[in-house]
Amino acid sequence: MKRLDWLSRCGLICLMVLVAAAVAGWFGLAGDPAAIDGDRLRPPGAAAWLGTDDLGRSLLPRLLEGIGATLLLSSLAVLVTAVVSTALGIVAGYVGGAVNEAVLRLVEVLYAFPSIVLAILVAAVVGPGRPAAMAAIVLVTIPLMTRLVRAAAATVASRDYITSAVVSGVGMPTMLVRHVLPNVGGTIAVQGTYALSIGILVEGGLSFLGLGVQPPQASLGVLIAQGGIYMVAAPWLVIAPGVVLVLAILSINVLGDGLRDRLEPREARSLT
Amino acid sequence: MNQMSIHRDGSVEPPTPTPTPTPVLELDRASVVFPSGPPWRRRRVPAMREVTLQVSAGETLGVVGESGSGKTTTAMVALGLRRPTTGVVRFEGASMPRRRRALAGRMQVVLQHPQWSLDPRMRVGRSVAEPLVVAERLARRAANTTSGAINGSSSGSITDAVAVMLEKVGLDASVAKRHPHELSGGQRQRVAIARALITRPRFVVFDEAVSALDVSVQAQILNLVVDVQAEYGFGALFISHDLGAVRYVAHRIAVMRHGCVVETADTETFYRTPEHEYSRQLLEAL
Amino acid sequence: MRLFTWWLRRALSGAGTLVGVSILIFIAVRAMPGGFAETILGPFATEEQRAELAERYGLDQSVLVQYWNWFTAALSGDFGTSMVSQQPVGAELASRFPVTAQLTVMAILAAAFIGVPLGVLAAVRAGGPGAGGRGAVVGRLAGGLGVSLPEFVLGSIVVYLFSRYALGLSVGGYVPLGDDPVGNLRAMLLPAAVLSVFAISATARTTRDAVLNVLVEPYVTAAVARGETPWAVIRQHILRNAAPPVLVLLTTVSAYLLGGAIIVEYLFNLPGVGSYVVHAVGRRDYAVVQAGVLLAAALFIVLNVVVDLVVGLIDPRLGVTTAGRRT
Amino acid sequence: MNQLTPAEPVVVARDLVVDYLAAHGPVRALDGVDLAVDAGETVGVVGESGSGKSTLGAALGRLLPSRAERRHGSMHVAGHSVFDLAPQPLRQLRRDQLGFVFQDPIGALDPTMRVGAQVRRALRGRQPSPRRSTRDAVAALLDQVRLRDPARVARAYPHQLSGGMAQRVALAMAMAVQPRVLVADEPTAALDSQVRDEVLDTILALTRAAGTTVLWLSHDLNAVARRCARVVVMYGGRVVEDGPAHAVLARPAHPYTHALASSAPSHARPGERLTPIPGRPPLLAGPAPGCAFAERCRFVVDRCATERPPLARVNGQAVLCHRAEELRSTAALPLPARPTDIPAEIGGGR
Repeated sequence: MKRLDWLSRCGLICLMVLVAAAVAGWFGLAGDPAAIDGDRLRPPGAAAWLGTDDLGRSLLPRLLEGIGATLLLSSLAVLVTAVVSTALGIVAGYVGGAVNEAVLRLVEVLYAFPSIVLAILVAAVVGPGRPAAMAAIVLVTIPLMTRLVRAAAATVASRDYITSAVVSGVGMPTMLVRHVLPNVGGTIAVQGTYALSIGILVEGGLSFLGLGVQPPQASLGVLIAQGGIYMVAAPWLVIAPGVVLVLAILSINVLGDGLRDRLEPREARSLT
Repeated sequence: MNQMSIHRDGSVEPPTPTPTPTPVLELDRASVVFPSGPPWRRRRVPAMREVTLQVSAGETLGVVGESGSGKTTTAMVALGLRRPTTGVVRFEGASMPRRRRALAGRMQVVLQHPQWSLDPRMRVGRSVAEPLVVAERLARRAANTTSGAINGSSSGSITDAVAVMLEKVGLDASVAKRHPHELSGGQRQRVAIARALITRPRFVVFDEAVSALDVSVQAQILNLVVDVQAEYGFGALFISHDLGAVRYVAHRIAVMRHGCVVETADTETFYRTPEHEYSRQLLEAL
Repeated sequence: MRLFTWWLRRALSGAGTLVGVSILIFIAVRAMPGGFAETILGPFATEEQRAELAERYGLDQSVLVQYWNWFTAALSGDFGTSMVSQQPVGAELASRFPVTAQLTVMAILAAAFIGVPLGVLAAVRAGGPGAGGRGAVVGRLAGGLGVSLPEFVLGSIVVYLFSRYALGLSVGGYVPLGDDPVGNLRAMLLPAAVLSVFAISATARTTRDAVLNVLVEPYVTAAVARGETPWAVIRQHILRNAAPPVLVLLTTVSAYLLGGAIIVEYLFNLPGVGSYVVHAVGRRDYAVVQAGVLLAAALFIVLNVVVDLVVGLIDPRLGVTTAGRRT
Repeated sequence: MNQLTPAEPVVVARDLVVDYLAAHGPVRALDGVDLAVDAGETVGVVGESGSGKSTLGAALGRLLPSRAERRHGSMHVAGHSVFDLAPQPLRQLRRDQLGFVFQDPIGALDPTMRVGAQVRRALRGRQPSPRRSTRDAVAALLDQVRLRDPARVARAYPHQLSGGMAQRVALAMAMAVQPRVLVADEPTAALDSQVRDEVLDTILALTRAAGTTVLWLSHDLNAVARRCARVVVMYGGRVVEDGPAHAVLARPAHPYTHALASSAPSHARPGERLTPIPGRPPLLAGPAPGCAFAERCRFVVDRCATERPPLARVNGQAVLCHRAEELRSTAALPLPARPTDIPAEIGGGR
């Protein structure tokens, strides 16, 4: 088994640290996120490591809560996407014909919406809140992931081992589960990773616009939106969640790149 | 044990299989036409034109032709993976069943690309066992719906069958525990042959089965094909662009060009003077 | 001719997608929980208000007719009336669209003129001596950072820096391009720059991948073997062959930018379509939301069809229908 | 341009060692190749995939992929040490002295460019005679490779050509500069057998007329021997046998050559059983400790595995085998499978 390169491993470690932080926050190790414990808009210092917000709440526990909320929400949404996209993509790619055509059409329609625009439509219909954010992530990531899983499944379907399994009388469900699914697993892993970073981005953007997660619930997007109001007086309120958000997306992207390079190594050529 | 290989060893006379009343597989003026172009200007591209072939039990029919001659389409039609646009395919005297799975285990195929002939995510043993497992499951299901249950083989006996089959194709039984990427191209084609033969099929298609192998490995696999065919007595369709390889394993040879069979003759003829001009060209190019 | 029929098919398929998109938008708004009238008028509406609403939207007609009326009206630029301002949505969109368009075009130009060369450079360097060294890691990290920097984070920080410290450019103070080009550019430079970061990085990454794919093609080896200079190989062979995937990506990026523009407009207080639509969502002004979303999707679809035409002109193999046979 | 005396070989490889860097460590592609080719010779280089023949061909123009690394030795082409040239002189060498024809004919042409434009690029820098326009020069060049209707071919895009036509175009581009050396890497492997002969005829006729040295890389010993005066057999990254075609084919001096010839199905007689070579070609991680063929060889002795065989001369052939002399004297390597079907015409080409 080839291993990930060091940059991707850094990404993985970074991600695990964020998850650990979220879990720590959840158990209240950094204090109560709702507790008002001092001056308002106090800069970072010994009492509150990341300073306090406009209500005098310490930022650190709120940040940890936000990380947890964002990661959990995005992961759940991507899980839904992964299941739906894998099912659609594998069936369309393997069966081909009219099914393929129908799935492609559906995906095409969803794909035609710019991601934030689609998220806004969802928020308009469902009403701002956590369900809207989740539904938006699912709808934004489904076309991206279904396309690639479908393409991978179509490639697998043309392989010799599939033909010989058909000749041996292997039925469709067995074929999809035993042969096609394991062989598109790499694509699912890579695209799922990218979908997670898109999910975090969409949640952040939507919440930032006030259409996603609603305060007093915390999420990274909410923290950035709320902090933005006091930007000039208390920049730490934006910078801390902003850095964490960027770090999360970056480490997931780097991890995805590493996974992809491992699954599809490419050869470079010199022009001299 | 094998009448056929006695013929093959050293005798200059062409091995003639005992003629059977009904061929294992028969194509009767089968044609395949692919639609092409936009819906409003649909063109029809013929891939097979009135192809008539017969393969008897214990006989290898070689099909030779360039790329685009329709030989792979012929294979797909013979395997029941594609219905001919016109014409008839008969397997053991009866026309192809509507549901292909009714033939499970009685017909197998060995394909070209060694790196894709086996599912890369499956251990070799499971790949080899798969056709047997499927065939037994289907047989059990059929038995359940009609009469009572029949005793299927236990997993132990399947493991044994796999080991026997692997040894038959010249591999160690321990290969079953490995993944395809741990094997060489020649070994993978051996496994593919073991997988094809584990259900004792009546008919096997070899579609360019040695073409992607190294020259020095090709001969191993060709000899293996000759040996297992002689031992198991299945009817075989051996398809290749390489007349040398086809001539070596086949009893009769059909030459395809532009979707048509231009000549069918005993292998002997293809060592001397084939009738059709195109066949002669192929012979000269060797 | 072949190219034309191929492109015509792509265009028809684009039209089909547009219809699908419009149906989805229509259904989404009509099928909201609580019913359309309820959602718009709220629970305390009078019978009169209900009747008036039903008449205005043709709610008494069949859904198909309602859809047809809405869609054909939308195609002719009539997007109905805003619930909040009681003004025609079409006129408001038309006056706001130039801002969004200018923002997006500026970012796309930056992507094309900065992102593409960076991507080509990265790919060619990856094949050259010292590949996989520190430079490659820095490049990978920089590219990764670019696509991981959401507009609302970067934008917030930029807004903070430029409002806190006198850095020459001010935040806000939008003037139309026609009135005062210099003032307009001064106001648009920061938002466009914020928007460009993602576009440049995403373009550079895809360009790099596309060029790497071309670099392993035999005709590149053949050109090198003929003694062509690296620059000649890049110009003559690599750019042309890597162009199709890059162009396709640029359309995707512009779609993304239309979305990103919403956030940037909101953040920098620009009078564009994005901020209009975002505020409309908060006010449950559905005619505006419908129109804005439809406009964005339609733009993306049209852009796709245009790019298909360009790609078809670059790559003569497209449009050649191949018989579906494997031999 | 020509600083060489006719006697000096135009291609000289000396103990050339090339590794490919893979994720799991280096793979040795060339394990010390020694080869000298005189001007005007037509040499068939025979080997299976992994034998190193393509790496050798690429090394002639230093066209190795970036993960390949020369570890040792040298390659001289027309008097220039290829691996020591600066980029500019290297390009000059490729442009003026070398021509390449690759396996995938259509892939070797840029799909987005008309054939005529590509040929014109190959002609660029050449001085067409002042009376003729470039268009005529392109047509003349395409005519030279026996393409019917050169004007139509020039207007076509590569995907509109058949494999045979595309390979002729590639040949025209390679020969546009009248190179001193043409490297043809499996030029007909992707072609149908009918056009194969015609394309080979064209290549050989054209190079003979231009006095170009040809290195034809192929996996098909018999096809090569039929047309080349000299055959070089490669195995495990080394030249294991080198000699006149008729001698190599009729009396192979290396056990590998012998085994390869007797395992080719196209030369089995009716009813005769092939003698396959057991095992598979080696994958070297470093220098082979002994003979790379040792583990598949019928005639293996102890030292084959531990001692690299020195160059031996047997008949007219140069052989890398410890037992070359001995095997010849005991006549252990006759070719029973090849009776009389190669008369004197061998080696003469056509």
